[in-house]
Amino acid sequence: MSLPDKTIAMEEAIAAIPDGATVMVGGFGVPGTPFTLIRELVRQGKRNLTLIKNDANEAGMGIDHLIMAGQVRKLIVTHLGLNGNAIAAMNEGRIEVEFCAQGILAERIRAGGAGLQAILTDIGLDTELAAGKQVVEMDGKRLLVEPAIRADVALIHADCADPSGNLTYLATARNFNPPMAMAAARVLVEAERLVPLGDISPDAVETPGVFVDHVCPLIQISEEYGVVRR
Amino acid sequence: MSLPDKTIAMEEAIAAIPDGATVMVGGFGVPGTPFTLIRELVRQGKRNLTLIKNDANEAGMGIDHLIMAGQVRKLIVTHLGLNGNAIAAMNEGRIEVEFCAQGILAERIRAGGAGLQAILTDIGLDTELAAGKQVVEMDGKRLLVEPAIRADVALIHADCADPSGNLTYLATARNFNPPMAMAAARVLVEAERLVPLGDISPDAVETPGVFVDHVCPLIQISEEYGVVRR
Amino acid sequence: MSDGNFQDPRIRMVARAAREIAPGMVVNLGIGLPTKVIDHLSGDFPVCLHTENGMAGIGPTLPYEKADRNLIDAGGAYVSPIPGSSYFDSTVSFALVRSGRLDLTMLGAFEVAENGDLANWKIPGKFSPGAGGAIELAQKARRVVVLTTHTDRKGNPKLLRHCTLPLTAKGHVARIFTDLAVVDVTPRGFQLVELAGGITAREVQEATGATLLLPTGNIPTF
Amino acid sequence: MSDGNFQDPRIRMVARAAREIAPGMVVNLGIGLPTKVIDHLSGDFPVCLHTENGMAGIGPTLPYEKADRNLIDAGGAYVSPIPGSSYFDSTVSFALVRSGRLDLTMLGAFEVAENGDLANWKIPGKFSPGAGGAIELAQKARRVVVLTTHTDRKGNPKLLRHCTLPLTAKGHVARIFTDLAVVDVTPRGFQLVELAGGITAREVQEATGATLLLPTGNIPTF
Repeated sequence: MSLPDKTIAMEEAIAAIPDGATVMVGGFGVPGTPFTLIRELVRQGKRNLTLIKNDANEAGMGIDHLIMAGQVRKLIVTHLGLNGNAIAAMNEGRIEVEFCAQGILAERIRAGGAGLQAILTDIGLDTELAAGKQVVEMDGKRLLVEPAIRADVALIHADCADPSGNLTYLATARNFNPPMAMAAARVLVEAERLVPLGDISPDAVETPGVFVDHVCPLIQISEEYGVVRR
Repeated sequence: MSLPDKTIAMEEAIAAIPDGATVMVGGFGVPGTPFTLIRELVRQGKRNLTLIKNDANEAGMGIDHLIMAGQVRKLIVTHLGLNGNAIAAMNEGRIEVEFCAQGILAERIRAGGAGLQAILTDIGLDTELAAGKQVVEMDGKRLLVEPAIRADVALIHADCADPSGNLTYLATARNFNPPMAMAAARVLVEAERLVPLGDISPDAVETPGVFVDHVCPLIQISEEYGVVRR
Repeated sequence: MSDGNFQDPRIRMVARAAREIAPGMVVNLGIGLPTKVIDHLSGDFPVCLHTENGMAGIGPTLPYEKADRNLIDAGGAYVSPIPGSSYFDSTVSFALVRSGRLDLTMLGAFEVAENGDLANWKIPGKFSPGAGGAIELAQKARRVVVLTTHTDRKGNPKLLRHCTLPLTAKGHVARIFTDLAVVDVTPRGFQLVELAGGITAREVQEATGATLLLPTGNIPTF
Repeated sequence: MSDGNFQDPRIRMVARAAREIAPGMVVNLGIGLPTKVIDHLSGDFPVCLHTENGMAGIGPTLPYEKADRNLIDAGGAYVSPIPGSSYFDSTVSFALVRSGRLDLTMLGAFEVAENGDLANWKIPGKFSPGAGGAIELAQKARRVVVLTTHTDRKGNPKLLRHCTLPLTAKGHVARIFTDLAVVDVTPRGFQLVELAGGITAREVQEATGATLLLPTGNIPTF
């Protein structure tokens, strides 16, 4: 019994993403954003993408590059208040934006990764986020049906990976990465460190390699990953 | 900013459980079963309990003591094939038993801990486990409504705890413990080791202390926790 | 606070709000004004601060030179851990919120209604960046309080009979801290609880878009 | 296998089933007969074995003296880790199953029907210990195969036109390995694929409670 080596060149991993793909992107602000995978997606010019992400990063960072390059058709996010470019693109109709309550976006992604079809929740009832959503009555209470979300691809940033795809994260760089790493047909990971198989204790694994398709070790950590001085 | 000390004597923690309580009990087979908390529940003679657990342990072990002492009104489990006493008690009508598919029991508990009202799933459709359950149609597909489960009390076994209730688990002793540790009004933990606040790295915490109410360090590890020779 | 009258009214209201935090609470401080409450808590005050991007047990904010690039709060400030801190993913973070483990949240507001309705995320046609985690915080924290100036920049009241903007959550606000007063939401409407030093009940009523119920007897000041 | 005829029929069927596992697969071996498949995999065979109580990357089973009291498989056997193993809780374990990350599961059976229906968890009035994880494994693994004796202890067929017992899952079984044959479930019913050495197609048909489709040409043996 032995486990596979899933390391791959980043160029090759991104090349397999078709135009029109639905792509989950980890991160909340800077921490956990897969900046290098995003840069490669920009470089390869994939178009007509639907991105699922907590936020739209800030102007000049992360998925803003994809938005500004006109590669994004639709964004599913919880807020994009820190990125004026994204707000302008939305207001001018250059991108379609779907807003989701933050924890419900996380749960819908997790439900996709867990092979559930939907969750029932009272979050957003009596707000305009409930508009158009299916309502179910359970024990006399009205609940919203929030369907599971899956993507064609998930772009994940990990601190540490082994060749079989076991991952660990650091501090608040975890955020949306673990649920997204379970919820896509192809899960692509950029890892700050690649360690030999067996170096991550089985108890310490945060995303089991079974969920991961490709591991791309980062050769360098660009300034995008650094501390932002506002 | 500092965190509370939640350590407590086991006798006191169990004394707060009323007769008739619904109690989640961690464990899958021996690993992760809170044998010492169960023993104290037996000793204090709490009655009319509803237990939620993956399995019924084996004859002479774990919750079998509660069943044999007549303290259990109802069991919600995924299987009890390894405990002839439990099967007999079920067949003779001394306990009521509700069966649930294993992963769906885990998800229903998790949904309770996550403040969701229910999940929608196709698991168990076309089987007798679907009998009597609410069905919802979504995108033309029939799905079962599986309601979230919460309990009055959860009994958790951890390898390591700090005084604020941060927990880690070992190997397959994790199983149902993390979701149950989020899904009860009072979460009681027995821990093989109690370490000082700050000794568990914030990245290594598997159950955050925020979810935990009481930590009972184990003074000794009884033979029930050992290797079973069949 | 005896010297309350001489303080900046915003600092005074933040300091008053900080006293709302009882020892042992689990608290989420919303982005903006509420985050400043942290400056009024002593370093060893027994409180577990939560941030929805995935941390319980927030310690002091760090200057850029000392910041950990992987450790921010939901507002983007660089924070630090304390003994017993834990990190978790976004599903666990909101599990904590929705399942009732959050004792208190302090949020900003565009409008608060006398029935406890809150609007703080969208001004149609002007400002619609998405609600982030505000909807769940406002709907599910055990106690929801609001920290806001009593009126907007143009002097219009923010405490109203009915909200006019899209709601964040319906009927969950329990108390409002402003630069003028502390106001409770009661079944009978807004109840004046405390006055900022030097402010009269009449001035508060004039700055409020709904009827204020007055307490019998002296009104405490802060 | 040239010496197949001389082996214990059960060992032979387990060995044949083991060859169903392709390199790189993620596989769950059900409790009972399927677990024995592990004995027919070489120590370095590239496969990720999953057990639903919370582990991926199962290594060899350990004797009691060497067992770790915290490390069992779902059947209660003491197992060991390999480089790259991971442990996780029950929600993650079944997330893996339900979301299609399990390439193959091998399950035992009381009955299998020619349309792929499986019954393996309950005999009303006699045996109803609960299904454990069997329903999700049988419904959601990408490929579901069954490992069973061709007939029960009384000689009654287990491969039937219709299941008579409560179903575990409807229409998901793709292939059946027995002591007599390898049989595929096809849109037209049971298709004989291979014969155990020394067994004739006629003998398999006589032990089967539904019509067997025969291949044209020679039938391979195992």
